[in-house]
Parts: sequence; structure tokens; C-alpha cells
Amino acid sequence: MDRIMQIKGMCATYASKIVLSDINVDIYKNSITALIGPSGCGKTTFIKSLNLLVEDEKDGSVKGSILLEGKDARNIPREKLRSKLGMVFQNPAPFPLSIKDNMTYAPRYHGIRDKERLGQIAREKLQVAGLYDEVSHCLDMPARKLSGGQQQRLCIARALTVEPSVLLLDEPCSALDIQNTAKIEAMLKELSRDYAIVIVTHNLAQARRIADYTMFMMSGELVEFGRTSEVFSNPKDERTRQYIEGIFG
Amino acid sequence: MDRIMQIKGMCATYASKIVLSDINVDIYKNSITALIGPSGCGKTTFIKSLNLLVEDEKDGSVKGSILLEGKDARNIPREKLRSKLGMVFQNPAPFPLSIKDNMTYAPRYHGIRDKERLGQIAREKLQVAGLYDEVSHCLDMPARKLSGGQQQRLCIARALTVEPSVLLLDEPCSALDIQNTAKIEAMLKELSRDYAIVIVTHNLAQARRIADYTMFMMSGELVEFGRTSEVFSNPKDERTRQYIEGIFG
Amino acid sequence: SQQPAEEASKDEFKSQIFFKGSSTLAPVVSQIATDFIDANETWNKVSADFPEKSIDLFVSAGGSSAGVKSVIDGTSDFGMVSREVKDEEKEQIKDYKEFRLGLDVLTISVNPENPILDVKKNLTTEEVMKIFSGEYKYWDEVAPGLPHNEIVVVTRDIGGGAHQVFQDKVMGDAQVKAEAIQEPSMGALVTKIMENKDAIGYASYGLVNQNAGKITPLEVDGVAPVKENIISGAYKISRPLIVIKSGELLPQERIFVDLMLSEEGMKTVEKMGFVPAK
Amino acid sequence: MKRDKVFEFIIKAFTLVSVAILGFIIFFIGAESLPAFRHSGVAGFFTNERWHPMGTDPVLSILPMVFATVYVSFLAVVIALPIGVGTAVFLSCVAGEAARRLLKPFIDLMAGLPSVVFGFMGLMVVVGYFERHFSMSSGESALAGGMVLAIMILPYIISTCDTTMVGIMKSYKTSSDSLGVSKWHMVRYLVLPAASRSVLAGAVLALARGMGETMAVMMVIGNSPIFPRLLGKCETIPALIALEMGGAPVGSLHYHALFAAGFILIIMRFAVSMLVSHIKKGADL
Amino acid sequence: MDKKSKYNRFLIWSVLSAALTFAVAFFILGYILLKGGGMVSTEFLLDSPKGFPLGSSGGIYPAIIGSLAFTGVACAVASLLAISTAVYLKFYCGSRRLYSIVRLVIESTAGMPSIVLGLFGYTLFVLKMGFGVSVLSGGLVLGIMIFPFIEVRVEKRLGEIEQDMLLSSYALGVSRYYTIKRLVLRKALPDIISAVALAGGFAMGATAPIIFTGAVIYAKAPESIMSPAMALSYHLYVLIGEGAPTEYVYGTATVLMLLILAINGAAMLFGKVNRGE
Ligand SMILES: Nc1ncnc2c1ncn2[C@@H]1O[C@H](COP(=O)(O)OP(=O)(O)OP(=O)(O)O)[C@@H](O)[C@H]1O
Ligand SMILES: Nc1ncnc2c1ncn2[C@@H]1O[C@H](COP(=O)(O)OP(=O)(O)OP(=O)(O)O)[C@@H](O)[C@H]1O
Ligand SMILES: [Mg+2]
Ligand SMILES: [Mg+2]
Repeated sequence: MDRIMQIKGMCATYASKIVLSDINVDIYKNSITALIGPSGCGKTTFIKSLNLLVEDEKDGSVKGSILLEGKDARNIPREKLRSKLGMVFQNPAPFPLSIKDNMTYAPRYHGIRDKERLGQIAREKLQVAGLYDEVSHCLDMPARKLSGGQQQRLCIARALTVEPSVLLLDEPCSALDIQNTAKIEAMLKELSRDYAIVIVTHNLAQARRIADYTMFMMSGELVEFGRTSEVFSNPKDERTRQYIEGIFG
Repeated sequence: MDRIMQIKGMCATYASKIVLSDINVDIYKNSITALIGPSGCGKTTFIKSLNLLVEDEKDGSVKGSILLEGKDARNIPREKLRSKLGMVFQNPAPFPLSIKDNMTYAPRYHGIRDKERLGQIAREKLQVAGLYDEVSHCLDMPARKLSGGQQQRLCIARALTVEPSVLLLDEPCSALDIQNTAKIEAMLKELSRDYAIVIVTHNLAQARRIADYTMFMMSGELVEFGRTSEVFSNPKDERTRQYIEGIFG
Repeated sequence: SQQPAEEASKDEFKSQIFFKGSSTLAPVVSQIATDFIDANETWNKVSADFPEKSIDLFVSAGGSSAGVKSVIDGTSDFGMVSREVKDEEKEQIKDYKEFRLGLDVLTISVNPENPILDVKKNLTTEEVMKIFSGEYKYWDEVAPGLPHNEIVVVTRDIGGGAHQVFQDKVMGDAQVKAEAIQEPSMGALVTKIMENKDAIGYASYGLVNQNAGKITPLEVDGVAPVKENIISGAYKISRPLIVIKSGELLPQERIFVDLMLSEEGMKTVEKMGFVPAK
Repeated sequence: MKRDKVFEFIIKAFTLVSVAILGFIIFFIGAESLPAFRHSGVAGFFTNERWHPMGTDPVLSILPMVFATVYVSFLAVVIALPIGVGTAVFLSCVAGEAARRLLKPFIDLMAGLPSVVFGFMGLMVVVGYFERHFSMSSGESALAGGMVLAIMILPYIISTCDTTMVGIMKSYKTSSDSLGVSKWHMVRYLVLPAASRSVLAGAVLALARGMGETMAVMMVIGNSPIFPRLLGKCETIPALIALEMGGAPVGSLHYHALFAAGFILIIMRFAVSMLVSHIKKGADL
Repeated sequence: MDKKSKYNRFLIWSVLSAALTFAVAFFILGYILLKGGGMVSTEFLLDSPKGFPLGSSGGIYPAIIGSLAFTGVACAVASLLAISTAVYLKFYCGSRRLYSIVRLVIESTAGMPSIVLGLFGYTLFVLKMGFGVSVLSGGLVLGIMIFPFIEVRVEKRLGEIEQDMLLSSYALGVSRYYTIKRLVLRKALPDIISAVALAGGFAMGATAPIIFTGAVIYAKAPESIMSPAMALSYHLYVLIGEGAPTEYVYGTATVLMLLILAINGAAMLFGKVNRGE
């Protein structure tokens, strides 16, 4: 399979604190990569580094080379880079706008003016994220009034509106009930036909269920990367084994 | 087993929107009650109604009777009620203070002045929440700089500092990795010897693992309540069955 | 020069005249100007040679030196000065002209409740000097029988025009004591004397007249600050009120200056409490 | 997108213009004060002698005015800070939404009153009171200046703190309530610490305003160029400049010396904000 | 309860502070209104100053218009520059060095004695740039005076915008400009407007900066920003200096107060409408 992203010697720091050190890994097209590891190991920072969002944070900096489709990410205009890498945050943060405006926020920026068309995009993506039926009657309600899980799904739907080719998801299902989780998983599987997906998850079962590749991180280092089946059945690193066995231990 | 809370005909509304209708349920001492149900069904609202927090929100109101240890919750001073019902929110919101100050915030209120003692409480509860080792060297760091999971654990630890007799947890493990989840579960099991615990979870496996009772809600109604084993193996309501089978479906 | 109005004057009639300078003189000039505007409204009513343009006379304060500076810089048409214009200042002004409107006198005034008025209505220059320099600290040092109260000396800003006059004519080489209260305007100085029983200060003759009864001037060296003595020059502590200009006057400016120097203008000067030049 | 570039360019240009103008002010004052510094050296401004800029042998010491400026403005901040923060707490945590909306405009209104009015009322009320009740020969004093200035800077402190405190209340009230602590505990241990930055910012803003305030202070401190005492007269640098600028012949040493005094004031303000940003770093959250 | 009494002092502190603050505020405002409120009539508002000394009868119409003109110029200039600077510093300025230099310049000029600003404005605008003594020159100086005031507030407000929200927006690949326009301004606009209004009040009350640059003792209502004008604050100063009848002093102060109140009120209303939509 083709690599869509190649990451070499990536380091991320906040002020003097080194959060990621020397990460080397590739992201493959048409596949799902699960990112697992203990809390605080740097998973969120990892995906925020891929689209250089860390550099927009206070004192944050990213070093090393990140190639997207063979091109250095730094040479791609930020906006382009980011609309190629759709991202969903760990804590859903809908904008303080109505549900509809949250959905049309990015498309409008990308030049879509037609009301019809905007409405259609909103509807379609909300459907994909399994939220449409619940909110179709109140699209003008402030998005902040939605329940936690609804907000989460809204943010997923919103990330889809930019039609990214890579999707970066930080624990997208953590606030979702089982049915919605199943829906999202199905959707991701579906999307992975066309896109590359990186998903941070604490749910190892989920990683096993949907991921083609799994990377395991610990205190800012990439410990292991490989096909999911191999990582889970036959981990090369002792730390990985211990972590995975934690499920049952 | 003894009932610590009795809820009769509880309704909750935001402005004119009815979010909970006619909930009748009891919470038992020394046991864990899992609250499951689809996203947006009113789980968060349910636990926010128990300590009457909904009434402090804009346009929120709670009707019906809520008895805590036989006393009407409305006749208990709010502060007392709330320190009896510890609560952890779905999206962790540490105060914009240092980690240590987050931990000593409530104990100070209850008259503890001694630095030693405060430090000890902070340490102890952080240990229970499995955060101590990660943050022991930087207790004076702003809590907002912690990773998502760390913030979550901090909020759990903070809720424990008031020594509540009922613990209300809204998806406490959703941002936690497997090991911390295991730790928290063990801790909850431990705590349930002395306390009553209500835990909202989307992880049905978790509910099965730790809960003595399970209540299933849907669109603001309590559909089913019973011993966990029974609810899962032999649900009385068709909707419950369908929801639970969703795991495999 | 940068003044846009002046540039315009080459081809167009200049309807604006700008005065700037001494805050003592500003109310006088603006009073005359307002009356002039009210009487005429447009220039053609002043003289048939002028076009029908509204009369815009502007008066702005800022201090005597600011007035001189504005004339040097060309940012105003006339400067108002309430002290003698120094030679080095005159050198900087091309084709210097000055018009004397009148005299202001500094009276040595006290609160009407001050018992000194019963004991001693006259001070010598030396005594005034001693009071202001701090050699006399309490009233009973000035004359026996007065209360043992601290003398509250009120002055204008040391360095301002009024103070310079006082310095030259009274203090000589001595300095006013550091504890003196410096007031930003004559109005404030007079107010202070009106409010504080132990205060003494050099109040402007004009303001003493405007506040007759609320503030009382003393004699100095036996000479009372009254009109005759001022005109005769017997009362020494005085300063001139001057309007200055660089270059030739435009016809409309000439008309206004003549008005200021006319009997009517002098009446206004007097009404404002100063001693008119004529 | 093109619009972005344009926007960025425009605000960059405006920023540049602003900085250029402000920089030019500093330069202007610096340049105008140069002759004075050349005359008596920087040290000459800080000797223990009298300010006497005219005559044949001018002395340009403004040490007493430096002290007075600091003294009066600190006095004002010391008086206004506790009251201002207290009022902000009242507005954000005690008063209901309706009361807040009713009362807040008065604060803004106070901020807008011209300093002449404050000075005038200070003269009538504060100075008059001192004279009547403290048997002071004259009521003009550093304390009167501090009090009048305190009233003037109060609205600044209040409105800086209030906005932040309302934000904190909004975001964390629910979390705090659920811990069963009282509102006052929240004020003491959450609102105040979390707003400390704002309080500091408010204080600095107020101090800046205080050190530069001219008219009102000038009307009530007596303007005597002596070292400040609480109940004694004194003269601040802005008062010195405002009093004497009108009478100083342009280009004279006196004129340049007044600019030098202004320049020293800038340096002082700068020192204060450096000090504060230092403290801020120490208390960083 | 012991816990309650422990915090009583906070309650007492805040209530007393507020009581004191509002007592002072009401005293000052009430005093002025009581003494000057009776003066406010259509004649006073719409007539030119008359009498002897000038201003002791007639009205203050030219000063009202002049004050509005000065304040308008000042607010327009200052808000444009200050908001731009704040946005630039918060969202675009990449270099820490540059940031601290700009901050340093702003901090040093904040609270500059206004008389010095006036002299500076005289040199730059009146002389060098040839604007003459005019509303424009005076307004520009006032604008410089309130610039740091607005900038500091706006920057602080922008700093309070949630970081998460900004990051979420950037992550969608939209530009900073778009984020600022749609999210940041939407959240911060009411506060920005109230900062500008507050600053406008401050400018309207200032005297010293316009003495040298734009204000005159007597003028008709200005017809262009290139001519000098009266201003309420300066008129007040002159009235006090000349010892005009106190009811005229307080009447002028009352009008000034009401104007400032109106400006703030309008700002609040605007903010509310903006938030509500
Ligand atoms: N403040 C509010 N105003 C109006 N509606 C609200 C408010 N808070 C919640 N709701 C609505 O009430 C319903 C129940 O919300 P609640 O947060 O209790 O759901 P939940 O069961 O916790 O869902 P999730 O699992 O997604 O967190 C939702 O439809 C939500 O949109
Ligand atoms: N802005 C910041 N400043 C300083 N330290 C930070 C910052 N953001 C994150 N960190 C630290 O970097 C480390 C990694 O954080 P990160 O959020 O990437 O963890 P994570 O793997 O996503 O954890 P979780 O599963 O709990 O969300 C943590 O120790 C955290 O405290
Ligand atoms: Mg994370
Ligand atoms: Mg919820």
C-alpha cells in the first residue's frame, strides 16, 4: 500500500518540555492506523504535530520532517495542509454558533456561497456522523446546548466538511454510546477506502476491530508500529506486551 | 441492601424542553449503579438533577421528590447536599489553578488549614486516581496543561476530596487508557464498600464488570432498572434488549 | 509658512483670524471677538469690499510663551502675551509688531477674614518678600497680635509670566519658599485665597475686581492698587497685556485690531478687570 | 486566500503606523530633552537641590517630583485596589444579572468624567474637609491627591477585573457548586487567584494612568517642589510640566528641562511595567 | 455556622467596597446633576455661549458639536489602529522580540502626561504635517492618548478567547482572518465596542491635549475637521478658570456626563443586539 505521510525524526516540545522525541513512522493510504498508549504519553500531541497545529500553540514547536504525499508539510500552505488533514479533538469544542453554522463554517471559507449547497453539505455530513435525525428540527440551536455525545458527533461531522484526505481522530468515540460508536466505526471503515485515518483510542478492542496498523507510544516515544494483528498477537517490544496484557491483567 | 437515595416522579426541563420525565428509581448503599443509554437520552441531566445542579443552570428546573438518606434533598443546604454527592463531569474541567490548588480547593472549605494535612489529602486522592506518580514533581503546574486523560483523573481525584457518600461519575473513563481505567474501576469497587456510586458509561462491558445495578434510559425515560446480571441477561423491556444486543450487532 | 489659511489668502479672502497665547488675555480677546461676530456675522457687513463670508475668529489659550511660539511657527495670526516680549524672541519674528491692550496688576491679597486687615493694611516690599520667601513662617511674625497660624503662600507657577513679574519687582534674588502652593491659573489662586483664611497671594487686579468683597488687596509700600496709582505707575507690580503679529496686517485683521484698540475694546478690557492702555 | 494576505498586510501596516507614532513620541521627547541632559547630565536631575530652571545658574533637580509622582500614584493604587477588586467581586459574584446591568454603566460613566471635574470636586470636598477637620493650614496634600486619583482610577480597576471575574464565574460555577463549597469559598480560592492576572493588569493600567494624570492632581496637591509627606504638599512630574510649560520660552533650557522631566517619567513608567511583568512571571499560573 | 462566618469578611469587604464605590459615584454624579441639571434646556443645548465673561449666559451648542467631532476623530483613528495592533500581536506576530518591542513602546506611552502629548501633537500635526490647529489635529492627539487604553483592553480580551476553539478552527484549514472574522470578533466584539466607548468618554473629558492642537475658547460649530472648534472639556476648564457662574460650570459638566452616558449606553445596546442575533 502507498504511504500518504512519512514522518522522520519528529520531535515536539512545549517551551523546554520535550513531549515527543524522534518519531519515525509512515501513514498508509486507504487504511486505519490506531494510536494507543498510556495517558499523557503524547498521542494528542502527535496528531497535533502532523498538521503543525502545535506550532500555533503557545511555546509549542515541532522539529523533524513530515512529508504529505511526498511534499514537505512545511512547504504546503497551512490552510491547504489542514484541510487535507481533517482533525477531531479529544474534547469536543463546537464553535459558539448554531449547529448549522458550525457545519457550514469551513465550506463557506472554501468559497461555497450557495445556500442550497451549504445546507446539503451540512445534512449529508451530519447523517454520516449519525446526528442528523436528532438535530434536524433544531439546526439553529446553539451547538453548545447539545449533550456531550452529540457535541462529539457534531465535531466529527464538522471535520468531514473540509473533505480531507487524511482524518486525524482523537478518541472520537469516548463520549459515544455503543450504537453511535458502531456507526462511527462503520463510517470510518467506509471512509478508509478512500482516505487514510489515524485514530487515537483507549479502547484496544476498538483498535483491533477497525485498525489496519497500530502504533504504540510511551512517554513520548514510538515503541512499536506494525500491522494490528501482529502488534496484538506478537508484539516485538516487552513494553507493548505488558500494556496490551493490561486488558486482561 | 439499604437505599441511600429514593427518587420519585423526577422531571427535569430546560426552559420548555422536557429532558427527563417521571423517573422513579432508588440508589443503594455500598453498590455501584451503572447508567446506560443512547447519547442525548438524559444521563448527564439525570445525575445533575440528583444534586439539583440543574436548577443552578439557565432555565433549568427539577420537579419531583429526591430523598437522600430519607431527607428531602431540597431541605438539605445545597452545600451539604453537594458535598455528600461528589460529582465528576463528562468533560473534565480543572480550575484554572495549579494542580495542588485544584486538590486542596474543597478541603480548605471544610476548614482544613494545616499545610501538611492538605498536602496529604492531595497526595492520597491523586494516588487513588492514579495520577500521583505523573504529577508529583510538578504539583504547582497549571492544571490546564495536563493531557486530556490527566485532567480527567484530576477531576476524579478532586471529587474525592470532599469525602462524599454518593459518587456521581459521568463517563469517568472515557478519556482514560486501559490501565488507568482498570485502576479507576478497582478504586470504584473499593469505594463501593463504603459509598454508593452512580456511573454513566457507554462501555457496556464496563457496566457488566463493575456495576451491581444497571439502569437503562431512553429519550428521557427510565426504561429498565435492575440487578446488572438480570438487565444484561434477561432484559424485561424490548428496547433494552435491542440496545444491549447492539454490542454484537 | 504651513498655515493653510495663509496660503489661501493669496488668491482667496481669508475669513479666519486665529489668536493664541496668554490665558489672562484670552478671555478679553474672545469677548471682543464674540461681540464682533454677533454684531456682523459676515465680513461683507463689516465693509462692502469684503465678500459674504462668515467671520471666524478663533481664540485659544496655552500660555504667553505658546503664543510667541505660535507666531514664530506661523500657526496663528496673532499671539497674546501677558509679559514683555524678550529680545531673543523678537529676533525670531519677522517684521515684529505689537499692540498694547492694557496692564494687569498683581495685588498682594488676603482673605477678608484675615485679622491683618485690622492691624496692618500696608506691607513693605521687604515684608512681602519675607513672607513669600518663608522667612516669616507664621502670621504673628508679620505683626504682633496676629494669630500663630502658618502663612499659606499661594503663587502662580514659578516660571510663568505672572511670577516673573513678581520675582523681578518684589523678590529680587530671593526665592519663593518651596512650600508655597503653586496654582495653575489665576482663577485657582484667587479661589484658594477666598477659601483659606491664612492664605496670601498675588492676585490679578482683574480678578480682585471681579470678586470684590471675597478677597482683599493690601497696600504695598503705602500704595494701594487702584486705577490712579496704576496708571501713574506708582504701583509697581504690573505687567503689560500685548498682542503680537509677524508681518503686515491684512485689511480685515487691521479692522479687528483697530476695534480692540478702540474705546469699545478698551471698555471690554476694563470690564474684564484690567487697566486699559488708553 | 487573497483576502487573508490583504488583511494581514493591513493590520501589519496599522501596527507599524501605531508603533511608529508612539516611537516617534518617545524620540520626540528624547530629542527635546537632550539639551537639558547635556546641560546638567542625567545625574544633575537627581541631586538633592531645588528645581530652579531659570536665571543665570539653573539647577534642574527633580528628585522631589520623582518621589512625589511615585508616592501619589502608589497611594492612589493602594487606596483604590482593594475597593476596586471588592466592587468587581460584588458586581460579578454578588449582584444578580439585573443589578449588574444597572450598576455597571455608572462605573463607565465615572471613567469618562473629565479630570477637571474631579479636580474641582477634590478641591471643594477633599481639600476643604482636610482644612476644616485636620486643622491643616492648607488641605492640599499628597493624601488629597492620592484620594482624588484613587477615585479616578477606580473605574479602570473595576472594569478590568469585572470582565475576567464574570468569565470565571460562567465557566466554573457549576464545577465549584458540585464540590459543595459556598460561593464565597469560590471567590476566595478560585475567582481571586484565577483573576490575579487581571487584577495585576488593572493595577498597572491604573498606575500608568495615575502617574500621567495631570489636571486633577495638580489642583489638589499644592504643587510645592518638596519631598512628599502624607499630609504635606508635593508636586508630581505631570503637574510640573503642565504648570510650567505654558510659561517656558520655547527653546530655552527651561523648556528642554520640562521635556527631560517628561522623559524621566517615561523611564519611570517603563520601570514599573518591567517590575510588574517580573512579578507576573513569578506568579505565573 | 463557622464556615459562614469565616467568609463573612469577604462578603463585608465586597459589599462595603461596592457601597463606597457607588456612594462616591452617586455623590459625584448626583452633585453635578443636582447643581447642573436645572440648566439643561433646549436653549442651553442649542445656543452659543454669550455673556460676560463669555459663557456666563447663552448655551454650549458649538462645544457639544466640537466635543463630538474631536471624540469621533479620536475614536475612529484609535480604534482602527489599536484593534489592528491587538489582533496583529495576538494572532500574527511570530517573533517574541518584535512582540516585546511593540509592547514596550505601548507601555511606555500609556499614561504619558497629556500635556506632553499635546506638545507633540502640536509639533507633528499642527506644524510638520500642516493640519493647523484643527479638529483633525486635536482628534489625532486624543486618538494617540486613548490608543494604549484600547489596545491593552482588546489584547487582553482576545487573550481570553479559548485556545481550544482557535485550534479547532485552524484545524479545519481556515485562515486566521476567517477565524477572527467569524469566531473571535463575534465573541469579543461587545467588549471591544465597550472599550472603545469607554475610551471615547475618556477622550471627551480630556483637556490638555487639545489646548495646543484644536480647542478654542470661542468658535461656531465646526463645519469641517480642518477648522478649530470648542470642546466641552476645555469650555469647562475655561469657565472654572474665569470664575463663571457655577450653574453654568455644572450645567456644562452635566451635559458632558449625559453625552458620555449616551455613548456608553449606545455601545451597550449595540453589543447586546450583536450578541443576541
Ligand atoms: N442547557 C440545555 N438547554 C437545552 N437543552 C439541553 C440542555 N442541556 C441538555 N439539553 C438537551 O437535553 C438532552 C439530554 O442531554 P444530556 O446531556 O443529559 O444527554 P446524555 O444522555 O448525557 O448524552 P451523552 O451521552 O451524549 O452525553 C439532549 O437532547 C440535549 O440536547
Ligand atoms: N501546552 C502544554 N504545555 C506543557 N505541557 C503540555 C502541553 N500540552 C501537553 N503537555 C504535556 O505533554 C504530555 C503529553 O500530552 P498529550 O496531550 O499529548 O498526551 P495524550 O497521550 O494525548 O494523553 P491522554 O490520553 O491523557 O489524552 C503530557 O505530559 C502533558 O502534560
Ligand atoms: Mg490526549
Ligand atoms: Mg452526557
